[in-house]
Amino acid sequence: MLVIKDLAVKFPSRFGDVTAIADVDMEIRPGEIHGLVGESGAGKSTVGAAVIGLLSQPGYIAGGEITLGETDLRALSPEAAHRIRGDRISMIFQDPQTSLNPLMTIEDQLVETIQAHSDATHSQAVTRAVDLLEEIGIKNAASRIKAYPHQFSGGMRQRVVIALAICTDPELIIADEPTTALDVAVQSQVLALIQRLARERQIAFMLITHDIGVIAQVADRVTVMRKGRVMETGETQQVLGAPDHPYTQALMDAVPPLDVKIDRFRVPEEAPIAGEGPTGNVAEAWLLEGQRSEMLGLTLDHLTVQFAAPRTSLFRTPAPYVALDDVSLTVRPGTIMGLVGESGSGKSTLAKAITGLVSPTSGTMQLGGDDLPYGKTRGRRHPSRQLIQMVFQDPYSSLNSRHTIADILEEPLWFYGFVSDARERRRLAAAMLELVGMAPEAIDKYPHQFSGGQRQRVAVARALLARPRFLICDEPTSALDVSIQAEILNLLKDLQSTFGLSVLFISHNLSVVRQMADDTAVLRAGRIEEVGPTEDLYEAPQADYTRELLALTPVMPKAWRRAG
Amino acid sequence: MVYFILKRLVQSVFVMLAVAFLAFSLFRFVGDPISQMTGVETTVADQERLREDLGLNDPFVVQFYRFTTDMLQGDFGFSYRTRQPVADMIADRIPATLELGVVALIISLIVGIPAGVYTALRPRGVLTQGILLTTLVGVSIPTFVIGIMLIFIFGVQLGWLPTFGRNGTVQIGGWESSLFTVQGWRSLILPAVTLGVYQLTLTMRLVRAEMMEVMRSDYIRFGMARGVPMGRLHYRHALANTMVPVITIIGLQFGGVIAFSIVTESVFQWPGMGLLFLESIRFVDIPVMGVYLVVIAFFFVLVNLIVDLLYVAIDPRLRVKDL
Amino acid sequence: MRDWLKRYEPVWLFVHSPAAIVAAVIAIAIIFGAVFAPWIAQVDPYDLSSFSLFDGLLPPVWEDGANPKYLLGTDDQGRDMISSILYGARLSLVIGISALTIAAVLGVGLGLAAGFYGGRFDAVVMRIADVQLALPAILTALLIDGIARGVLPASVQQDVRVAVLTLAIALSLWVNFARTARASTFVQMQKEYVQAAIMMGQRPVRIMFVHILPNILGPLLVIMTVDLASAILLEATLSFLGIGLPADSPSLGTLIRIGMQFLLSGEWWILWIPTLFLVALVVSINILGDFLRDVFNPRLR
Amino acid sequence: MALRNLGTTALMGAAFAVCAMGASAETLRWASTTDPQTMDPHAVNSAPVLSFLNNIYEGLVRRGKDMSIEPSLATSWEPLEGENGWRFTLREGVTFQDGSAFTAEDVLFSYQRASDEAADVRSWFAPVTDVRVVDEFTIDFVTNAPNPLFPDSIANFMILDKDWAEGNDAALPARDAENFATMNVNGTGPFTLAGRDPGVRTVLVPHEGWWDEAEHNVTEGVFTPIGNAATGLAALLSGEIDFIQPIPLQDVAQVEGREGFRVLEGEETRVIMFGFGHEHDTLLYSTDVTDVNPFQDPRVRLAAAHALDIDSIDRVLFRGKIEAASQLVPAGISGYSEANSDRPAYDPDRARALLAEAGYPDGFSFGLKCTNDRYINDEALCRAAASMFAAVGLNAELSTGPVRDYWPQLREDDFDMYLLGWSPGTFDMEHPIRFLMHSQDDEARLGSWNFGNYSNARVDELLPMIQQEIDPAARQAMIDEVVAITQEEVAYIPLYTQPLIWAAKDNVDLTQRADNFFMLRWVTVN
Repeated sequence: MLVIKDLAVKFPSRFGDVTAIADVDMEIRPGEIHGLVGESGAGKSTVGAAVIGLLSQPGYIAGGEITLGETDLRALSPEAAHRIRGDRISMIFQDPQTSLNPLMTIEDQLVETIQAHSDATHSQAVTRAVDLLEEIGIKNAASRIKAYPHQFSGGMRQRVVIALAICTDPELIIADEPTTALDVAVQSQVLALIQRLARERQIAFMLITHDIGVIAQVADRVTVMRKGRVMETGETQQVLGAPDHPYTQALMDAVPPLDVKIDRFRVPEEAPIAGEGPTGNVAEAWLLEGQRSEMLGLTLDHLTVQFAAPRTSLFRTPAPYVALDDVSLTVRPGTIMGLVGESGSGKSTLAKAITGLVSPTSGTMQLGGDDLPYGKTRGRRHPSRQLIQMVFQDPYSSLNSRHTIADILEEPLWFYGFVSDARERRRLAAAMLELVGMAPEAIDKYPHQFSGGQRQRVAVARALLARPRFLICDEPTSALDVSIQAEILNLLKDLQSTFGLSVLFISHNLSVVRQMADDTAVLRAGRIEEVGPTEDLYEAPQADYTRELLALTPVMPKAWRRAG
Repeated sequence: MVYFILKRLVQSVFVMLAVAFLAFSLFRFVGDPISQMTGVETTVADQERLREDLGLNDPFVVQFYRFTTDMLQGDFGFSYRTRQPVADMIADRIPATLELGVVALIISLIVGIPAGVYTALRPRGVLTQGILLTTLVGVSIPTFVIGIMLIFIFGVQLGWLPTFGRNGTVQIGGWESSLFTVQGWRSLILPAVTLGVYQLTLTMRLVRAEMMEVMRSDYIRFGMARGVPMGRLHYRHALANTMVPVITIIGLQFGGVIAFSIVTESVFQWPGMGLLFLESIRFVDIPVMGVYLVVIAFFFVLVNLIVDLLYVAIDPRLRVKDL
Repeated sequence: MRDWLKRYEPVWLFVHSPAAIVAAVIAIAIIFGAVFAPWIAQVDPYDLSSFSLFDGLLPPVWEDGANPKYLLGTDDQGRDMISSILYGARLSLVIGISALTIAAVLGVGLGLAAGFYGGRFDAVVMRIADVQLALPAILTALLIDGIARGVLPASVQQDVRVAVLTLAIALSLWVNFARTARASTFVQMQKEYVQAAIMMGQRPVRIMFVHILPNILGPLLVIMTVDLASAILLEATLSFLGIGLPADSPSLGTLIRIGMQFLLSGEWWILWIPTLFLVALVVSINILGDFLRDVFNPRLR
Repeated sequence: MALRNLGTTALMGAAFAVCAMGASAETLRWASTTDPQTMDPHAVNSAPVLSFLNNIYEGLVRRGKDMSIEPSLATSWEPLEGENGWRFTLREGVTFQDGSAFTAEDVLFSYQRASDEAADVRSWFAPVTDVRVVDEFTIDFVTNAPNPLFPDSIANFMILDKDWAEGNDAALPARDAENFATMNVNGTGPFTLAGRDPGVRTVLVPHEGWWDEAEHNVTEGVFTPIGNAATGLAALLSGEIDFIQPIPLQDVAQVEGREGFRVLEGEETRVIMFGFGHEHDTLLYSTDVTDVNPFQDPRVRLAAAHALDIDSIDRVLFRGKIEAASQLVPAGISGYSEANSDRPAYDPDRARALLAEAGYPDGFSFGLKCTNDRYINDEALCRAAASMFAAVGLNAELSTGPVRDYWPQLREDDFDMYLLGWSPGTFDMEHPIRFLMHSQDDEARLGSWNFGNYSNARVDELLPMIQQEIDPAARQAMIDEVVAITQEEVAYIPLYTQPLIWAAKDNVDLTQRADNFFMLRWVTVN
């Protein structure tokens, strides 16, 4: 039984002590899965780190009590605290890729943990480890235990991490975003495993995540945090279904529903409205003036992309890795085509093929009727380089951190020769900023001075300044918090409809695609499983794979959602 | 794996040919060998005849073609100075340089790695600042000054160690080694320390940087969360992962060891290839200089290959393909 | 003033680390002394008529038999040690910095291109780097020295010695820059802002130098300081091996070489004063280099 | 300052180390800066090689401790009647180190080997036209002209055993790849080779069957080259070696200051001088006088001579160890001209006056070329001289370089004034006249080192007469005339004779000879 009473954690910095979290209260009974949800920067990971005593330097616990059973964790000496770690409290991290030591076999890492907290001999530890792996669902564990971490898939590796966490049957496990890095199918299996362990072994779980769907599906009780403070806590159904704190309500509204299409997200009041303001419509006018009459669709038929696998022997040339296999797809002009698939399905390769970063091995591409050459043979001044623009996934790496916003936005203007006069370019760039909902004065700042959402707005502004006719959005919001995601999606919807852009919207999140796309295609291992109008696909999926995806996506039960 | 080695070998042949060509084509500017080979009273006519006999008047391309074809057949030519076959001269000197280089490298590893680990784990400690400063001073003093200082302190003042030369060597089937006798080790210590100081600082700073990097990785934090004993975490987990990048850099630094060995050998009169190379420069002994360079290039390429293989051996991700 | 200091983090970190301050003071003092040597130094050691042989081998002022005119004594030629050191440091710094700039331009250029184009071009650049690494610095210096002597007319040779030495040192340092630039460029190539630039159809040269280069300056800057120290040391080693600068225009390295001859003959100061001076210069540069690496390395913060 | 006493404390530690070394009975360990390149007596005509091989091989005649010629394998020699040349009667009962007997055949064979094109020493036999074996122990050398100095000039002509050489196909010195004679020896001398590791260690042991009685008690001689001067000195002071030649000038005081060690100081026969480009009609390196070569005017050359203050150079650079030189050989060498033994005094005013008189009141700039690794303190000397020249207006632009590039540059006339050191091979005044003063004449192999091509008809005329003059008084008169002419015309500026400084442990007695040859047979270790 974990009890936390008005816990406070502070981080000294050159501006004096920054309070990361304050007066946090929480109780987790054995066998209970307690969700801790909030947007990035809410301080949820800090709570977990404080409990297990792994606060990153130079943070320190400024106040409050943490008791596990009868032991007051704060009173423990560093050595005693270290002994408890792994024995009574364990932790699971987000990315299975980096949680395991690449140079040691699974067996070594399991055995060392078991032997750290019990006087089991090596052979006893090994047999115990094998049983554990079998228990969490790894087939022929006896042989697989000798393998190295890189020889397991993402899901498998997370299972091994869980085995490591439970091998000393702890009372409490702190899971920090355990399934965020996993695909939908694997995510549900891991969540099911966590539920089974909580029930059978009476382990208390602190499940830290930003995904409200996961909370809805698994958590018994939930605590909602914002900016280091607890907003609300209680039974999951009560907190999510009928939130009494406005922030929780706003959070729930921002979650794109899977089962029904809503035209616009209800966005919390303080979010800036797109398009208003005097200079905003200057940009709008400039874009409309540049818009040629017809809208451009995109047609791909029998597109195949293969990558040569690295040669390992002189004689046999290894079979090439097939990224896209005979893909045919049409984006009707002026519409949004959704492209859904799990990681490794080839979504990004398709985007790179269209934009010329990757050259297909066979098949043809047409943009609004004219032939679109492969990347290799497409000249640097080919019109498609201006007509097709792209918005990337990671806001932190899609803008050059050493250039000012002015440099970034003005680049397409002078490169495509739209505006030659420097002052004019600057005025237009500032106007575009306002069009995407940002203050024009931001033009002289650097990317690192903005939040993720703001940077994504700058990326959209940059794309628009090229006066594109076809926009590719590759997972534009998956790196953002739910509330910010809602704003960006609304922005994209408005811009698409105002300027009649044809859009290819790529995402692994089915709910988001349902809200955005007119038609949707489902991609799996480089092959199109199913394509069709979005509503038909979601309501009556033809392919089994689509059905399975829809079933596995964690989503809030319909009954909990407020009317309308 | 076999393909990887073959590819590297082909590349290394090119490197060695390039080194040979570069060195050979520039030797013409390094001075006139004939004036060194002949005495004071030798007449100009005799000197011209000797130049003709040695084929120095042939066009450059012919000389280079002859140099490479001879070398490929194992005929390394003879030294202008001592008339000895260059192959024997260099072969006699290889053990001295190799043993010196390897012992220096080992010293730098034995002292460098623990120091690197210590300074990484206690970044703010007083001892850490002390170690960092002294090694920094060590690498700021030119190698030859360090050499002479060691000679005077340990050789002349205290008289514990010999001041020059390589004695106490034992002949083991063509390889003259000084590793098997006390006297051999006594004459090896000072030059190895002088050569090692530079390497030691490099290794220590490298290990420190990599170790601090690894200590921030997720699998170390997960290890902490699992209550794995700190000692095991530092050495079994962190140090092993630190070694992977460090090994490649040390491989590259071996080139530096060879370069600095020239200075160290000339200060300690250590009969290695470096000293031979220096004497052949003074005497413009072109065949010896040419072969020395190719041999050094060969060692360098060999070390690179070994480092790459070590890399694969240590890192299972490269060695074991997915199941 | 306080908040400006706070806002710009590297400056704040500098003010709070004593080692960096001391190192910076020493480095600036030496560089100041070197740059203004003609005005500070009593005697111009390069002008043979400005000193005389009779003042040779005078000990520093705190030893007996010293001449107060020469605070730190004189060398075998009668040159005032302080002036020789200042002029020597000036020459060493000129050689060091110019060699470094050449190495940086050559190395970063090749490294960037190798990272950007990858594949065959990258393999060729790396093999060239191997060849350069296989040639010890002394040989590079010797060969360039030989070429200059063979190619250039006799009269020009003397004052071209400095250029020859600089080129030789630069050639043995560019590989570090190339390897680091290449590694950092590979990292940046995965970043989406580079892919966006490529998709726009921008010229590779602009992508490399306007987009990628500003983002890889951090690690290069650190190499710059560390290699400045090794450039100065290399000059000293080359002059020990008899290939460095002539004795009448001494650099720090030449002063140390001359000093070596007097190591045992009692005139200890001819060797140890320039050596201690060199150590102070090199150590302070290295400490600043470490400081810069910590400041510019985002992960360390 | 700890570092300071590093150099000056007494060596209790080192003395103790000597016993610890466990020196076996009378082993002498000695070192020098260069290792003899080869063991073949005829392959290379260079001082380090000939000096070392003089311990193993012997010539018909040899030089005593005072450099005088004394009988060796030849007991006596007289000029031939009726034709030019000399008859040598050989010593009987002499055996080579491999036991075979020494006869005239061996001398003839050695002559043919040494005068062959492959031998670098063939220039000694330029005057010889024929060699005839008269009987088993007499042999005649016929010369193209009367040659009073011939016996002196072949002191280093060493005799090989004919059968041994031909048996091991070493009939000629190695042309390219080494042959048997490069690494093995078979001489008649006091010592033979016990071990040879080129560039590392060479060991000599006494030759039992030596014809002369041994003055030495050395049972084993171990030679190791040490390139770095400071390391060599450390080796001596740490007791690892017993004797080293030479030690740096500035360390003399140190070694003398330590008990257990002593320094042998003498004058080497090498004279250091400045030479001019007599034949150059313009200055190469001058920035102000480019149409004419002022040094062609003897007054300018004399001015340069007066500008140099040898005493201060001696006091500061050489710590009082050098002797000023008036001509191209040091005093005491046969042919030294007592009559012209005073040199131009240090007189800067007279120098400025002479320059003004010659039309250069405020002097001019010129290029001074020197070596930096050939003679003792060569670079320091040139810097000192340049500053003295500058004092009188002669602005020297100094360029120093390693000796490996020096001779080719001088041969291409790439200088205005140059530094040169000359040690007379035959230890007679005729040698420098033949190589430095006679005008360049390639066929006759004369004036080959006269880089500035100084030429004076009278000097050229007198040389052959000096070479053939039997009567010493007449010969000396002619030499005095040549020296007077060259001094008056300032062909060269002789500066000083180079000091010869060896250092050894107290318990080693050895003899220092002016030609810097180290004879192991005069060493006693007690």
